[in-house]
Amino acid sequence: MAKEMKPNEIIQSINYTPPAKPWMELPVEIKPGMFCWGAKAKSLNILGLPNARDWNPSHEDWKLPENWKDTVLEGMADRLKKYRSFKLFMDICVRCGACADKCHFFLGSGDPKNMPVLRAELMRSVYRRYFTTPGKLLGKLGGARDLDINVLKEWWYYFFQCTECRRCSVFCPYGIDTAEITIMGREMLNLLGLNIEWIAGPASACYMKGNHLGLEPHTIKSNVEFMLDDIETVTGIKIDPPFNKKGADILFVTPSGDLFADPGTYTCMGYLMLFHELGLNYTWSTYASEGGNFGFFTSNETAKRLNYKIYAEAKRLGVKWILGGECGHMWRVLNQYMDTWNGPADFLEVPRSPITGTVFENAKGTKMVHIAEFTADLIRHGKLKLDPSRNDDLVVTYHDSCNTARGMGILEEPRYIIRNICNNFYEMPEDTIREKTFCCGSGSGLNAGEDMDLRMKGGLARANAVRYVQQRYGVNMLANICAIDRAALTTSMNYWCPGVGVTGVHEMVANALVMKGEKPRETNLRGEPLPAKGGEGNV
Amino acid sequence: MLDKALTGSKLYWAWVLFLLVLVGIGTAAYIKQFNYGLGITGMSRDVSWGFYIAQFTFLVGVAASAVMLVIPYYLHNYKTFGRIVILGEFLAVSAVTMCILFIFVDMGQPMRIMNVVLHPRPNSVMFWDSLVLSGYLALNLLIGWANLHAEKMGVPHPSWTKPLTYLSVPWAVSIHTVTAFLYAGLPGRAFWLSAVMAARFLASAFAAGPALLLLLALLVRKITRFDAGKEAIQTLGKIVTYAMFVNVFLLGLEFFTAFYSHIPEHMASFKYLYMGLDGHNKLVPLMWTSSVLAVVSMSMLVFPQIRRKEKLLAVACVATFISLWIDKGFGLVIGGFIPSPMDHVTEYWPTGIELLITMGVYAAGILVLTVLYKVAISVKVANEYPAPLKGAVEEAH
Amino acid sequence: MYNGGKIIIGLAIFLGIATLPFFSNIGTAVKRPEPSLDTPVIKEVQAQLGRKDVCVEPKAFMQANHMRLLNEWRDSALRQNKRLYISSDGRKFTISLQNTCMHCHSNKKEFCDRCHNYMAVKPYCWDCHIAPKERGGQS
Amino acid sequence: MKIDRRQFFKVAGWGAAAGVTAMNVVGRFGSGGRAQAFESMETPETVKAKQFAMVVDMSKFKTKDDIQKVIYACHHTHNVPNWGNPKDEVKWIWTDTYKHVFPGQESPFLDEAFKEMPFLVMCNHCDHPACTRVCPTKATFKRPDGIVMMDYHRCIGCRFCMAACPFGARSFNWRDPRLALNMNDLNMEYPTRTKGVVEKCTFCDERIAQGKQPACVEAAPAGGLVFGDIDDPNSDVRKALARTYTIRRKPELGTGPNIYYVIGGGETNAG
Amino acid sequence: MSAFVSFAAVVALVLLAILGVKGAGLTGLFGVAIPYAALAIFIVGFLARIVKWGRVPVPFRIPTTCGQQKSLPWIKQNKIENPSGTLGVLARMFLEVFFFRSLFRNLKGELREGPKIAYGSDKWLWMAGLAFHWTFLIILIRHLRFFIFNVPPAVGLVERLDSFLQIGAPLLYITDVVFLAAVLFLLIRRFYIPQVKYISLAADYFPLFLILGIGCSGVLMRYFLKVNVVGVKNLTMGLATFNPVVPQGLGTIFYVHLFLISVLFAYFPFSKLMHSGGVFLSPTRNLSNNSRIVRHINPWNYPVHVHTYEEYENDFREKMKAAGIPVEKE
Repeated sequence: MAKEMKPNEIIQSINYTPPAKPWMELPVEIKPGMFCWGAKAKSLNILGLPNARDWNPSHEDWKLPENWKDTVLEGMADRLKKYRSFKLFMDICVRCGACADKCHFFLGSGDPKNMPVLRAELMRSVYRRYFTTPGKLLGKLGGARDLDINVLKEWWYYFFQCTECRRCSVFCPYGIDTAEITIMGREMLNLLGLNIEWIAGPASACYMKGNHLGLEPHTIKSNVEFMLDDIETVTGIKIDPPFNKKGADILFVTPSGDLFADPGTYTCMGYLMLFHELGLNYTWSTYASEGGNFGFFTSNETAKRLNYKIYAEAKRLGVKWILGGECGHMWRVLNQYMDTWNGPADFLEVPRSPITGTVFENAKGTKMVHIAEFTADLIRHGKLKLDPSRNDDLVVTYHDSCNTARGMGILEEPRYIIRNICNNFYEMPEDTIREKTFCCGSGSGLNAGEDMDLRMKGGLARANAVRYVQQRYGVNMLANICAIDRAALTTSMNYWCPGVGVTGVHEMVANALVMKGEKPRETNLRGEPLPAKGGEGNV
Repeated sequence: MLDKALTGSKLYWAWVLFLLVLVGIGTAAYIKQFNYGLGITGMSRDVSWGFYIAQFTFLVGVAASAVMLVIPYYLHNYKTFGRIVILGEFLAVSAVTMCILFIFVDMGQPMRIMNVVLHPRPNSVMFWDSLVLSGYLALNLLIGWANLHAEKMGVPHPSWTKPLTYLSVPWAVSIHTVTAFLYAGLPGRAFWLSAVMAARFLASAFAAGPALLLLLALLVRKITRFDAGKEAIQTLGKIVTYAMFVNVFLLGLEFFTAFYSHIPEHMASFKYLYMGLDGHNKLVPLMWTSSVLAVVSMSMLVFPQIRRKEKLLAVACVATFISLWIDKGFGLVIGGFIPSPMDHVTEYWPTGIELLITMGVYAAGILVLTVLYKVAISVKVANEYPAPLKGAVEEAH
Repeated sequence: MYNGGKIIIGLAIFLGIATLPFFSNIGTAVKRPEPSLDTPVIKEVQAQLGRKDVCVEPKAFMQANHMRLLNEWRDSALRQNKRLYISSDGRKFTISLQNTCMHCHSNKKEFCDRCHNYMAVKPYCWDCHIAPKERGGQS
Repeated sequence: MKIDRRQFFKVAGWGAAAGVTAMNVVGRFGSGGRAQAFESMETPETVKAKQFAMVVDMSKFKTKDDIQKVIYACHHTHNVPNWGNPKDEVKWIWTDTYKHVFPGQESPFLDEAFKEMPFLVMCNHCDHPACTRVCPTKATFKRPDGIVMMDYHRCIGCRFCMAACPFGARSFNWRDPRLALNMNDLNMEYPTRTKGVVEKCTFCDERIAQGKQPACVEAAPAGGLVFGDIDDPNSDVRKALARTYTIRRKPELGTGPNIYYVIGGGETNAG
Repeated sequence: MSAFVSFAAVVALVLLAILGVKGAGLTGLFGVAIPYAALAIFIVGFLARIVKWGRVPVPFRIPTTCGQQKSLPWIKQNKIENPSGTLGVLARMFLEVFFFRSLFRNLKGELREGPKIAYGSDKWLWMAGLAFHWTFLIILIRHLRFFIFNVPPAVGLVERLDSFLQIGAPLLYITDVVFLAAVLFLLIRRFYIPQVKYISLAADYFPLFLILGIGCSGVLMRYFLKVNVVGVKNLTMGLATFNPVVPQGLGTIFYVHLFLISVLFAYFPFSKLMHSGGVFLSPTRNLSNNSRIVRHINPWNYPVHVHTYEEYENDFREKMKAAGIPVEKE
């Protein structure tokens, strides 16, 4: 792995003025620290994806099949017939440039090919050459170019430098969504086995074992039991959560990241405590133990295959409806794709909160409710006893995940919860939150270790906004509702604005939650002492 | 930043809608005037300028008053005004907008308005007035917007606004001086033919403008989270006090010159305004109202104890404003035409249509002010109170 | 087609707008207006000069430029007090819309209005200038 | 052929330079066919002067009718509307009493008949007119022959000139003047005005160009109105001024009015 | 380079029209045949392009949500930016098409000392875009007077308002000035803003130069060079009534103007200008975010290989039993 860049090195390297040389003549340079390892043969084989072999992107030879060009072009032709978005977005861009400085990778790297428009042009240029008359006739003058190995490498390099966050799409006058183009680009690359291991590995694990981390059923249970011990230490309450329980009302699905590593595990403890306090008749599943979907970063088909388990498990267990935990791309998939892929979920009931009686009309098709919706409803109805002062040591700001913001629109629910569970809440600058929120820099399967430079560059924009509120209001905690965020932002905060921690909203909920029969709490879930009661908060 | 004006509470939208309705009514009235001719107003061959030009004259003063914030803040580094200097600048933008609209509705041939640019006569004061007014509009909009934009970005004010700000100081003086010259340079109009005209204009402007600004600052504090600050308001109060006294002093000079010299044509208009002439006295009650209010305001303002009580200060400012509005937005212009150069007395009173159009222009100006203030205050408040912004949750209820 | 209904409605609207001119003229008899030169004065001048094209400037020029000529005329007469126009063929004319132009073209309706109506142009000349009295009263 | 296109292409100020250049390059592509010279000159019969002036001798007007004739001649010639009310009133020449024509100069002991005597008043065509000074568009301007001219095409109706004129000589078209004109009794050789412009006496500039005297002068009794070049010592005006004592309206304002009034009627030996 | 080629292409088109009309006298070709052909290409091409897009399915609901979703009843939904019904979508599309809603949001990111990325609103593109498109529309409407015999009063009203300011004769249209200024701005920003310059293709410069050429030739024709406008309408009415006539002596500038317009029309369906039709079809804007409420069908949905629970339990049955997790088959 390459020597990581220091923050000031990154800052100094940023230059938004493009080079003199036209981009088509600028050969791609696969820079260490800016890419992830290639997908291993093993992973691709498990998923049954083509051209499975071990390869190294930094080597000259990518071990491609003879007819790789035809494969790509056929793949493109196929997708142009299947996705109106793809076809349309190839055709109607006017290159106004409004998207250029909206991309966190461009803001953090200055690489002109990270401007969304240019990222799309990487593919459009090939599209024009092979699929449009002017492109065929005019060639380079018509913005067209041949598909050769360098172009292919450029695609790979830059389509795995896009986190599919859709921020550019918010500003585009025609709604051109570079994520759609990246998704198509990655599909075509996958036809040649050109995935990255950080995606292919988790996807294959998820396929076989039910979750990205490859946690086997007993491991899931024992991981949860560790958390239960911790919960008991903090609250004195012993919780016994059900697994694969038939006849439960609700199936709970959350990203497996919450089961595995800090600070996600604290969020997971939050779920456990909340459900226990409510006396909810629910169940975990070890089979559908993954809300997230790295298949989505591979291909539509793979995503569908991974997503299958959720409805299948709900059917098997005979639950009434499904509750989903805090996760970003998980919710993009659940909101926009799941029902189309694997629906209809007619064996489930329209979700109804057993506690408040609220019917979640907005989920009457998929029968799947976001936990922020669920908890907000509880708080609204006064069903939770909360002591926000337990979070008084926190000065909180909230990060909207790209997917829940721009692929769903869940903006107010988490804020409503936060306002009820803590006393010090500050918003980041308005151009960096809600639908204009910045990606953590590591989404869409890019949160590996080897592409740290890329991730830190991509995380600059988000971290910079956090730093602003950190310096101004002493913000020390970044709340979010995304497992990738919890992992990626922890790194990014340490790098760009040390002193800011990362938390899931439900960790804070659990800390504020006054449970029946609990012992006086002395520490929060992380084992840190609670702020002195009645003392002046550091407002 | 403009998007800030597109989101707001129900009250905000109701207010905007209300103003739009008034603008609509004013526009309809204007179309009627456009088709009928200016004969639909109360103006006549003898009183050939009326309410429109009088309002224009008054509002130039309001616009010029922004300089009373700019000078202390930028020239004397008086930081207290840092928070409200933008309110002054945007008030100027709104006032100049109204000025331009009032001139427009007063034109007999509005479609030829560009002739002023296409066939300029540089020795016409009106040509200069159009130049300085549009320049002042551009200056304030540019400076105000750019600095606000920088504040929103959280970066220092762009350096190019600095020289423009300095330029805006003499420019503000010039708009009112030039407007005074519209009147002060006319032979045969003894009432206006006075060397202190420009000085009087400025003095009244620096009383009326800051008085309005002070009231606006209080209003803004009441309905938004933006507080101009006690000290800023007190300083404004002081400015109003000084300016009002200077203004009345200058008016006194006019009286002395006219009546001690006892030259008939110099006395005539004063007589008409305050006592009536040849049995014509339509404006007398108004002028005395103005005088009484002037006395009331001065006797309140002069005592710091009263001034320090914001409610009383507000009352004094209302009195100041109304007094000066009558004096300049009515008496000064109409008075100059009565008696006519041939010593006839033709009285003037605005007609319904004229008042509706005036209302429409004011509504348009207030709309501009509302939008600009909404943007400015949203930016300032967002900068100062990033804590739990009212979300959609509260709004739904 | 997918979402065919909506797309076809959209396309129909597009087609309607794009071909609007073709439809809007159905049933109207379109003829190029022929401004009439049939006035006694013009006849007389034509006879005198022994040619058809007798206006202050050649017909082709006047067709394209009369409005500009009038604009120049008014400035010349009113602002410079130059009221005598010397045409390109050396003839002299008093500069006056009302007294020179309309003296010959005493048939405003058959002359000016024909083209102006055809082109949907409403010049504001007649706000002030008095049109000649013709059959059918005032214009 | 003389090419003087500058005159033609003086359009609108904007883009003039670019326009002219472009036109010189592609000038032949218009359908005018040929480049056209614009040439105009003064009419040879134009009455010339350095400063026109008029002497008004009210003593020559014996009857009211004499005065009415003058007013009618002017107003009819110029299609001046008769509104019949002071609010919309438009007038180029009219009468008023001594007190109003010469305000400040009346004495309490003035002869009753004199007090009531009408004086014809009109634009004074001043040497230093306040109205032209203030006009922002040059719609009113002083011609080289001294006439204070009105260009109705250019007037924007701001009425600054009305405020500036110390003689009340200017009228504004508060409404469409044609509503107050007998459309069957118009002077077909003179335009009307449109609403929203200012108008006034122009010393019959259109008649001067034809070598004629102003309409009022023609209609007045002999010697009642004398018109001519005040710069020319041999002109009728100068002769009339030499003959008798005359006064002007408000000379103290320095505008230099060029209408002279014979007061008292009798000839005196001035000096 | 691509800018120069585009410029040269437009110049060549102008020269072509001049040579064709003035040199070769091909007025019939340039006055009738080419315009008809261009219009035919435009209409057929436009329809074909839309149909081509229309034939591609929209497998998934992928609206870009720019506001609060429909959620609990007490949370205020942003019905326009995150519509859950047709009305909201219509409103969203209306704002997008007529007021360029998305571009209105435009920001400019700057890297400052600190380091600090500062965001400022940047509405110039939005303003110029609005000015350009709206004036273009008004100009098109105005031109209807050449194509409709009895000019509708609405067109007359638009024209009167547009020429409200009495400048020159014929009267200056305000939109002409704004239009040219906007086109120039859009062109200049392509040269001036480094990023935009970097991404610009010939396909970006060419239409701008072409439209500028159309604007300039129109302005030259109306205000400076002058043509016999009655003759022009004679020709255009001939076109509109399928009764083509080619009047004599129309002036080459007219043919230049008409030819450039024809080129624009013919070029339109093959170019990025199709964004005008495409924006209506954009799936990130014209779909409601109701995919959790209503099932959306993917027409080409096909069965895929899955890893069933059965297979899963087979893999882990013993471990599950040992951990006390219930299993289907003991």
